[in-house]
Amino acid sequence: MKTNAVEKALGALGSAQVAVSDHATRGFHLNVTVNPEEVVRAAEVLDAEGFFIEAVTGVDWLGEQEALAKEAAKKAAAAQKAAEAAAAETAEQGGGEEGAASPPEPADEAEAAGQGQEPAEDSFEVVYDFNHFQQLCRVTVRTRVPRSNPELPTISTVYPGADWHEREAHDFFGLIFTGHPDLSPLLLPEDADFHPLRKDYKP
Amino acid sequence: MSEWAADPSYETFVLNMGPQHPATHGALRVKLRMDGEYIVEAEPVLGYIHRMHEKMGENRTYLQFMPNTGRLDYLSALSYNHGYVSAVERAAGITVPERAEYLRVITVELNRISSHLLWVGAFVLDLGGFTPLLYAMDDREQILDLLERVTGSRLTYCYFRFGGLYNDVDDDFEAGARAIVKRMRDKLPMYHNLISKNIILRQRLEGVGPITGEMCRKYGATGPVARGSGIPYDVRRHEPYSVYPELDFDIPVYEQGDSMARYLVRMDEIEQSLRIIEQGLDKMPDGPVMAEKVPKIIKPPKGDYYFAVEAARGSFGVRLVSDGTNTPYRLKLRSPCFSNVSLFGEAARGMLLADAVAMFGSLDLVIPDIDR
Amino acid sequence: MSGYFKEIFDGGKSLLVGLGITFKQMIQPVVTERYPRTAPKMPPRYRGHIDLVRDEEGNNKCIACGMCQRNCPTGCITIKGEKPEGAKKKVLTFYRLDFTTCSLCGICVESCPTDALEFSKEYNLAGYSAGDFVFDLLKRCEERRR
Amino acid sequence: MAELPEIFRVMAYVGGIMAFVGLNAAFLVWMERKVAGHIQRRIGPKEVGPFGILQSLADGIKLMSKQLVVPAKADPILYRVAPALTMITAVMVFVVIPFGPALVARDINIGLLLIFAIASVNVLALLIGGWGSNNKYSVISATRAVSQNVAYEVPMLITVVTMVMIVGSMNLNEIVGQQGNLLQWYIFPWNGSILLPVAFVIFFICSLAETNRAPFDLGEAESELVAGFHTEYGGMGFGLFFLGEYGHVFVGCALASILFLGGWQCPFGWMPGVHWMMIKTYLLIFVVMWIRWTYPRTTLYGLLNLSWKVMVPFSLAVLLVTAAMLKVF
Repeated sequence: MKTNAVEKALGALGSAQVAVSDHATRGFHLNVTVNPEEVVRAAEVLDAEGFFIEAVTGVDWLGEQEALAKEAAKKAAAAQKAAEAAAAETAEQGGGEEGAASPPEPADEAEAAGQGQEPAEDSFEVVYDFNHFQQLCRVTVRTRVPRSNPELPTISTVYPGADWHEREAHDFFGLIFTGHPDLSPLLLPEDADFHPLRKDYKP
Repeated sequence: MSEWAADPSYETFVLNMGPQHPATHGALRVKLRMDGEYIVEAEPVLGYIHRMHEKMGENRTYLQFMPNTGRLDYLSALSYNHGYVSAVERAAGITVPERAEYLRVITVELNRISSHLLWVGAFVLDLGGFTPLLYAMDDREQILDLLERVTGSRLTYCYFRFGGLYNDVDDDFEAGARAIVKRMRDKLPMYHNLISKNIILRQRLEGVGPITGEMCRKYGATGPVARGSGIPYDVRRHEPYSVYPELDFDIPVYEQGDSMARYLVRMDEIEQSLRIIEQGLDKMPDGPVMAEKVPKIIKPPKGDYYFAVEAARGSFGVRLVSDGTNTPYRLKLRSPCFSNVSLFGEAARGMLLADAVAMFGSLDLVIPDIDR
Repeated sequence: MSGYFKEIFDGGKSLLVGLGITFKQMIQPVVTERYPRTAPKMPPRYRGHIDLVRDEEGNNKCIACGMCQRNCPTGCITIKGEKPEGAKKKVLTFYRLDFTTCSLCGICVESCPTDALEFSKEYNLAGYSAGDFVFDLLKRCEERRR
Repeated sequence: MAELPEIFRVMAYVGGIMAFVGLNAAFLVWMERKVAGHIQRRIGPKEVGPFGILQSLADGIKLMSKQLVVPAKADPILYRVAPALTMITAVMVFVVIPFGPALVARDINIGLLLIFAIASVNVLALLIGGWGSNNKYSVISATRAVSQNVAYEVPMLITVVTMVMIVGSMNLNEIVGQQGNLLQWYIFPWNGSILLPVAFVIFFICSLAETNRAPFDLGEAESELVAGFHTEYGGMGFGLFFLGEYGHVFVGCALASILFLGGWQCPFGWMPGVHWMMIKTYLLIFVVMWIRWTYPRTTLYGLLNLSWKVMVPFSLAVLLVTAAMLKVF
């Protein structure tokens, strides 16, 4: 089947983590995450396998890292409360075993880790959809690009069709595709400097 | 013929086809650098009818976004309803009763025939023949009347709901649909004699605007445009959804890749849709049209989902990123016409203006679907 | 050389066949529906702008709960209602529909708990200004009662 | 009563022709919309006057009431001359057309030559109009119209030469005079040469192309060139182009009926008269309209191929065969 042939080929890329997902529930067969620099390599591999470009788009994960950090902190706090309750309980029974002492430590590290360094930088997720005309195999290639400088190489050299998709992604998210022939606004007016699909976009 | 147009001393002029032009069927502008009547370089300019549906998707609940799907490609709005509804059903894990799926397929195929009919009329109008447009509109009117009796609207439908349909069909829907199938079957030979076999039209279309399979692959062109260039890709067969696997119909594919091939693909598709409707009407079971316990507020679990449907113009895909709340986190609408028109720049190089208009018509573009 | 004549002959034949078809169509009766003279009848499920349902005595069934106002994707419904003392349910005092932004999706009709809304069969809604399309459904409901 | 001086006769004919061209255009506008309507299973004009007769009058008034806008960068002289020129050529040609046995403005013995000399000036009007209005679409359509008319002038003249060879004179009245009843019409092969029906078909197709009608309306191709050479014209400028076009259509069909269908001759030979001429010409005009609403438009190269590769060889064949047959019989 085409999927495992592609899976091996994409696996060869340095940073690619290839995960097979169930088409019935998710809609795509292969879920590949690569580093931004590897995107052109991935496109070339898929081009060699005869895939056609379906869509290129972005997702703005603003506030994701904070949510993760808060979650981690909440989990840590819950774990710590549970540990104190366990310690109080053993204290009541008068048993003096040391066993109870151990659980609180992991809670502290998680907590310490939680507030220690400031949460990782938010990112855009750029999603490439490829599909195959003959065999049914939809491959979704994802990359994460930091919000501060959303730069990644263009694949319009491999797929000319992606030229417009990338211009549209640039319109909506401000993603800068290096090496793109003409990154002027496609759907927005010529002088548009706003990016509507960013979560922090205020009309 | 336009090699020597490359050196700057040779003077070419820029002709604006659009945004208000009879051949573009909507607000799409094509900047043509012309050398006499030959096109040196063509660049479609988009955005004249851009409404940012994807941002609307992010601040509306799942049900509230339903009317927007009918406004994308208003000629085959039911396919877009079907795509969006199925995507959310896949995300939320709702199963649709058999009867509802059959009714969805029948109304979508009726909508596909009405879209192809309007396209045939407008396409031959672009080539100068005025009369077939009126015959096509006359037949299309029957389909619109039938769908109006069922769904309540004629063009921008909002008939499907998550888990089924807004309401069941009335009892003379089946008789109406069968009458349409019979009427279309009698009328198709007339269209072929009047249009397909006409020598003037054949000379206008054969060999005009060749698109190779490789170009379709590089630009992601799907639907009749790809099937006209020898690529047997049809989402109904390739990625079966709804009840299409139980229906037996074949996919018309032509090898030549010129405007005539794309025209013949659409005409054959009308016949195939008639077959689907007939089989659908025969196999349609009774029963409920709405799944039982569909939650009032749809909150699909976190994660991203993709669902593709075969609209009249190609594969319409919905990429839904949900964060568990009642509004989508990100809603990407993959529109077929966007990719189909992106290959016009490369395909129209070196063509005559009249042939470029013929090829433009054969791509069957709906501009709101391109601009979203 | 024979291809040359054959092509001309086939071409000529296809042209004559085309003429035959248009002549046959010309003889058949005309299909135009003379709209101003014969008003078309709208099917029962036709989606005109929404209207308040009137029960037998002619007053509406609306309890001013605001469900339709909240669910409308384009926010074209504004409702005011108040609870007369003694009565359990609120009574509708003001119902404004801005039909210019309504997309006829039917979510309001669907989500109304007391089925107080239905689609009217109005289709010729020509007007000179956008104001003509802002309907006060309560007033319409009373007018129809008299 | 005494023979009135010549000036009255000329005045009467000039008035008659001007009135006829105006009325003919008005009638053809109404007829075209009715024919198009019924071919497309709709009614056509119905509201203005009984059966919509006054529709063309209403159009005329609308066109006249429109402001004559001259585009800023358009060439002032050429822009104004072009519509007048099409009208002039359309009207001048009527001088030699024999409507009835005695009903002809000036019976010149080189009537046919005069018609074709004036008709070819019409192309000049299209070119001037297209170039004068300084609009890219018009320039393209003007160049197309010129190459189209040149391409179709050649076969048309060759068929006319064969007709003159058969008849022996270019005087239109004489041509009609020699065609008595139905059997002597020149459309039938036994009247001159066996290829006469082919000559009629070629002549008819070329007259379509001459007047930019039906499948050859590349001059004003709506879907590509918006409105061709009369894109920049509004009001009576456009009206004159319209009148001119219908004038030329009438002349083309009148010529076809004179040369091949025996002008004002009656098929059964009893009282010939202007009514027969009208019936035949308007029947041919009906066919022109019928063709227009059936076929799509050809491309420029398709049109030129048709002319140089099919029309010209066939008309030459007709010429040679006729010459041979005239020599033999």
